[in-house]
Amino acid sequence: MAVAVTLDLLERWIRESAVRLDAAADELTALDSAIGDADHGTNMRRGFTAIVSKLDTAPPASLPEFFKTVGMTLVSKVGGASGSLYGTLFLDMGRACAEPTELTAAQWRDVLTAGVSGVVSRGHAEPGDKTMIDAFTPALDALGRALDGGESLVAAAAAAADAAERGSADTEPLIARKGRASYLGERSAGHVDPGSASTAILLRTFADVAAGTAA
Amino acid sequence: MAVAVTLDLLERWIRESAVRLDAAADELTALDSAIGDADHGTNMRRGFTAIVSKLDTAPPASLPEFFKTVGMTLVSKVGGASGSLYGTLFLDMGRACAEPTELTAAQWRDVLTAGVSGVVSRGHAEPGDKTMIDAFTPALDALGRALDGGESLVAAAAAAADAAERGSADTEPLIARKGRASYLGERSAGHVDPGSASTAILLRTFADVAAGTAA
Amino acid sequence: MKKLINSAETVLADALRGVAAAHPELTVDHENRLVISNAPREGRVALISGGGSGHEPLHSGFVGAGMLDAACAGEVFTSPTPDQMLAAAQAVNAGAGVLFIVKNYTGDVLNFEMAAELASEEGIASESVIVADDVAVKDSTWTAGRRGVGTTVLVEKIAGAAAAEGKSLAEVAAVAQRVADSGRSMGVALTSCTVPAVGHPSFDLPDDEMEMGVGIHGEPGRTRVPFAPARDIARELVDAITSDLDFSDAPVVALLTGLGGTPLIELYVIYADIADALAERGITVARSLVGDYVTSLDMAGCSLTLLRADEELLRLWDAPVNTSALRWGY
Amino acid sequence: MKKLINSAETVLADALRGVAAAHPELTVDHENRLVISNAPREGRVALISGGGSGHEPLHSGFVGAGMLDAACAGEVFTSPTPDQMLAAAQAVNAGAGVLFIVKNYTGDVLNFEMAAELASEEGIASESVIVADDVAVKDSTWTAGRRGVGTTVLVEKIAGAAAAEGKSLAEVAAVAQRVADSGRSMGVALTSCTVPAVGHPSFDLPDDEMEMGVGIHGEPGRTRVPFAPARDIARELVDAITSDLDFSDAPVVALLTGLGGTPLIELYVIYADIADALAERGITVARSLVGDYVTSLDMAGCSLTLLRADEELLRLWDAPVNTSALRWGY
Ligand SMILES: Nc1ncnc2c1ncn2[C@@H]1O[C@H](COP(=O)(O)OP(=O)(O)O)[C@@H](O)[C@H]1O
Ligand SMILES: Nc1ncnc2c1ncn2[C@@H]1O[C@H](COP(=O)(O)OP(=O)(O)O)[C@@H](O)[C@H]1O
Ligand SMILES: [Mg+2]
Ligand SMILES: [Mg+2]
Ligand SMILES: [Mg+2]
Ligand SMILES: [Mg+2]
Repeated sequence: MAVAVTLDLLERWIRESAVRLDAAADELTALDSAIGDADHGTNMRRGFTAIVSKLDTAPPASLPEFFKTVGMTLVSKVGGASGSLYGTLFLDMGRACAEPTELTAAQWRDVLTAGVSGVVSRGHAEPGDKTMIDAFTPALDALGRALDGGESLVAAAAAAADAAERGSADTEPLIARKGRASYLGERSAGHVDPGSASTAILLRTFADVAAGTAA
Repeated sequence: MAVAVTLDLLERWIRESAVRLDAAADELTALDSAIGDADHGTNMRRGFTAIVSKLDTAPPASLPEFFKTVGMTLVSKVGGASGSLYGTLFLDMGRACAEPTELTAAQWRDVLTAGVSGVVSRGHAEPGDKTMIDAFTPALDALGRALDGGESLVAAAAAAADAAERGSADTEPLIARKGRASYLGERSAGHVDPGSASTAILLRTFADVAAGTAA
Repeated sequence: MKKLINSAETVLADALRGVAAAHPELTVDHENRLVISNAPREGRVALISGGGSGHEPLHSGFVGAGMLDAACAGEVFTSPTPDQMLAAAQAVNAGAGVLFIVKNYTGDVLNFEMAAELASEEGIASESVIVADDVAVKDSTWTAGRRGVGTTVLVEKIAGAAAAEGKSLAEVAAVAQRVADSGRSMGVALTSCTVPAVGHPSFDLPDDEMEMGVGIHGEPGRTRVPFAPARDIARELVDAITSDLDFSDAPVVALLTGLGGTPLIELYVIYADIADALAERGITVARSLVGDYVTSLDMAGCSLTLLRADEELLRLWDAPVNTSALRWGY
Repeated sequence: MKKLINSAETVLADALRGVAAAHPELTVDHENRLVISNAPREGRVALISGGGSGHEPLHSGFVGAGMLDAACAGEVFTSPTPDQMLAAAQAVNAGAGVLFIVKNYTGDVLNFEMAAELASEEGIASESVIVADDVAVKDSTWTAGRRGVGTTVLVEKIAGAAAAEGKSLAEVAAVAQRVADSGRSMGVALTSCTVPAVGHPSFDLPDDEMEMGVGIHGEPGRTRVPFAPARDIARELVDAITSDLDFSDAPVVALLTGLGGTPLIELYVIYADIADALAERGITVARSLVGDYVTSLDMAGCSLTLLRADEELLRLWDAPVNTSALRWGY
């Protein structure tokens, strides 16, 4: 039961995410087949596999370095919309992170918020556009509400994961207005957005790792 | 019941052949799919359709002219092995035909023999090579035997058609040594040669038309 | 899935080895997945494009004198990364700056945007032109805009000729933008493509249907309609394009590309009908290309691009080009 | 069957209309189904080839300066007729005679033979060279000999260059024969083609099998074997060819053609493995071409051709050529 976000926690988060994204790759790709180009699962798997070997060979010594490593690896190994957006997320988390070794729950919220703002500035998506932002936005809201209400990091992270999953599920009826799915217009409705699904996986993994319930 | 081969008989032969080859086109093409390039039915249909419209627009006035018209049309409209071989058949029948208006049964045999010789000189096939020659050769033999035995043109033509059909059926176990099917080597065994099948149709049609039993 | 590959993971690396083996006149940077022209570029603007793989000959087939200086190859249907683009810029910048030619897909746009930022940090001046010519997609603030397809080839060729003439970065970018603004495309799929890493067709298309306005990554199109004769398809493609922009009062460059699984004989058949449809609408084709130029793996179908040209664009179009997929005047 | 056609009966006529529309630099004789070069041929030997359609760009894509003077188009997979060939000879003979370049299929051989007879009756001197390079077929007195495939392109190019140099008919025929004798090919099909008039695939090929040594009309090959990675296929193609002729002590021209339904990215993948296999066997590729050159409608697969060249053949190979499918030096 973590009370602060340490380098060790982050590393376990990303490694466990790599495992779960690998397991979910076909599913994510299937979502992307329906309204995109059938590569989101492959993209995430490629990126996170690369991060894991990066962490193995050159373990970052500080939080900012960790975020930068993850972000740069995503940017340089993934390509596509998700590579630059998730890459931006982590790079901007690194830029916002002043602490070398650990973050309080409140600092974690600020850092994550900064990362998501980076995604928004890069991709210009708004809530309801049927993108990963539809998972991130409610997750940040839930995280903030929980912490403001005095909940623990673990409980707040779980609330964020729940919200991300709901947010992702709620993309199903939406008509996409950003990314490849927007080309479909009304035909994009009726499918869950793949990027929101991978975001939900990342945030659920964070919650599980923080709670100590991950494999 | 024809006793001589007149221009009218020949014309009815070719017109009825056009009808029957059209009906058999898919079957001939299927045979050619198995050991060739899936066009024999289409080739024969194209050629005989062209002959019919040629006969409609420019009816030949003599037997040699008739054979030349049929031969030239096949040569110029069909292409492929069968175009040049069946074309040669009729062109050489025309060259061998001295009579302007009708042929006796014996003359018909000589003319047909000359045509088949032309096919052999052009294509260098021998009996057993799994080609149209395997229908023509036994047909010529049967025709000759019947006439030598004093049979009528109609009976001899029927014997020739029977022999052609048997000869065609007998190509099934053969390994092709000429034409496209020869590329298959031993894999050509087990299929009837398409050209022998069209030859059998032509000779059966002749017999039926001579007997007056054709549609 | 039967493909001439060794494994889905190695398709791109293997294909680049093949490009290197087949084209000693090109330099292949395997690490950065770049195909680089050996043509001299002393002091002139350098052109860089790139995108997901699976659209060959786009872009590597257009690298060479008079066209691209470098192509960045992404994974199949996935845009390349900013590092690759930066490495390309570093390799080909000859002091006059680089023009990035970008197809309008979110991934491509975002990655090239990051690359331009990185290049600028390295002191390399760059301009970007975004090609968004697919009329199948509505161009509105409610979408990511139109997809970039066949006009990309025309931008690469014409901007390449402008760069070869020694025009400045701003001038080359302006002519590229003019081509991008004046080209329109529309495609049709008869079958889906199969992405190697996926192993099965990206979408189901019944035997009696076709996808009008399909994207080159297998993105669904405008409508799924009953399969029709070439002449009807030709008319639909031409109508979709010409109702979006007037082509009747300018010389037109026509590009008909196969999508990878369609043989040339079929392209000529439908091009005959396209030419008829254009003539009926009073449109004059000044230059034409028929063949595989922008493909979508093994998809059967075609895509038509029309460029509203003018004397200058035609002159640049006719200028010498020496690439593996487009060559004249050399 | 989904094809970009209007009807099976009109495929050839429609395709020729498309060729005419796309290539104002060529003359199309629709009645005789000829594609004729507008390049000057004053007093030099003229080259004529032709064959069944469905192998595009062969032959019409190779009509132009430095290569063919005329191509005769037959129906799909059916050789053209002697009349067409005679009309072609009459159209392009410039007094120095014509060379007929014939792929070794009974239909082609017999029809070109009749054409040569007709031409001679019209006072046109001709020579014929028969290309029979497909090592998948045993060359024996018990067969019609080997099929003609990819080497045809090399014969057309190199003999075209010899004719352009003003060589006599006998000399051009001799160099053509030398190329024909020095080329070997082997192909593999991953899928069958579908002949438009037939409407379904010519043969069944299960999802886990391929046809080694397939013919370009869908003729069955040597063996049907389990589907394999590109590197294994590459090795089999190279072995089949190099065990038939020694290529290790001469500069080699390599031509890898797609069969119509295979995208370029896959051709590059397998070409990488072919290049490796050749290098392992000490074979030096002096020139290479990778793309669609001799196709088989929509068949997926490829065919490799190697030519045992020498300095003279390479010089003629490098000579300028200006056709829609092969162009350099212009
Ligand atoms: N402008 C954008 N802002 C935020 N997220 C976006 C944007 N465009 C696309 N996405 C996200 O990226 C996901 C697609 O990622 P991926 O399939 O890996 O890349 P690509 O679309 O380039 O193939 C979408 O499902 C969506 O969630
Ligand atoms: N050398 C030959 N001599 C006699 N008949 C031949 C010869 N070669 C082929 N044939 C006949 O031609 C038939 C094939 O005709 P067709 O399919 O129309 O032409 P192609 O083989 O050119 O496609 C064969 O079935 C065979 O009977
Ligand atoms: Mg995607
Ligand atoms: Mg045949
Ligand atoms: Mg993608
Ligand atoms: Mg044929």
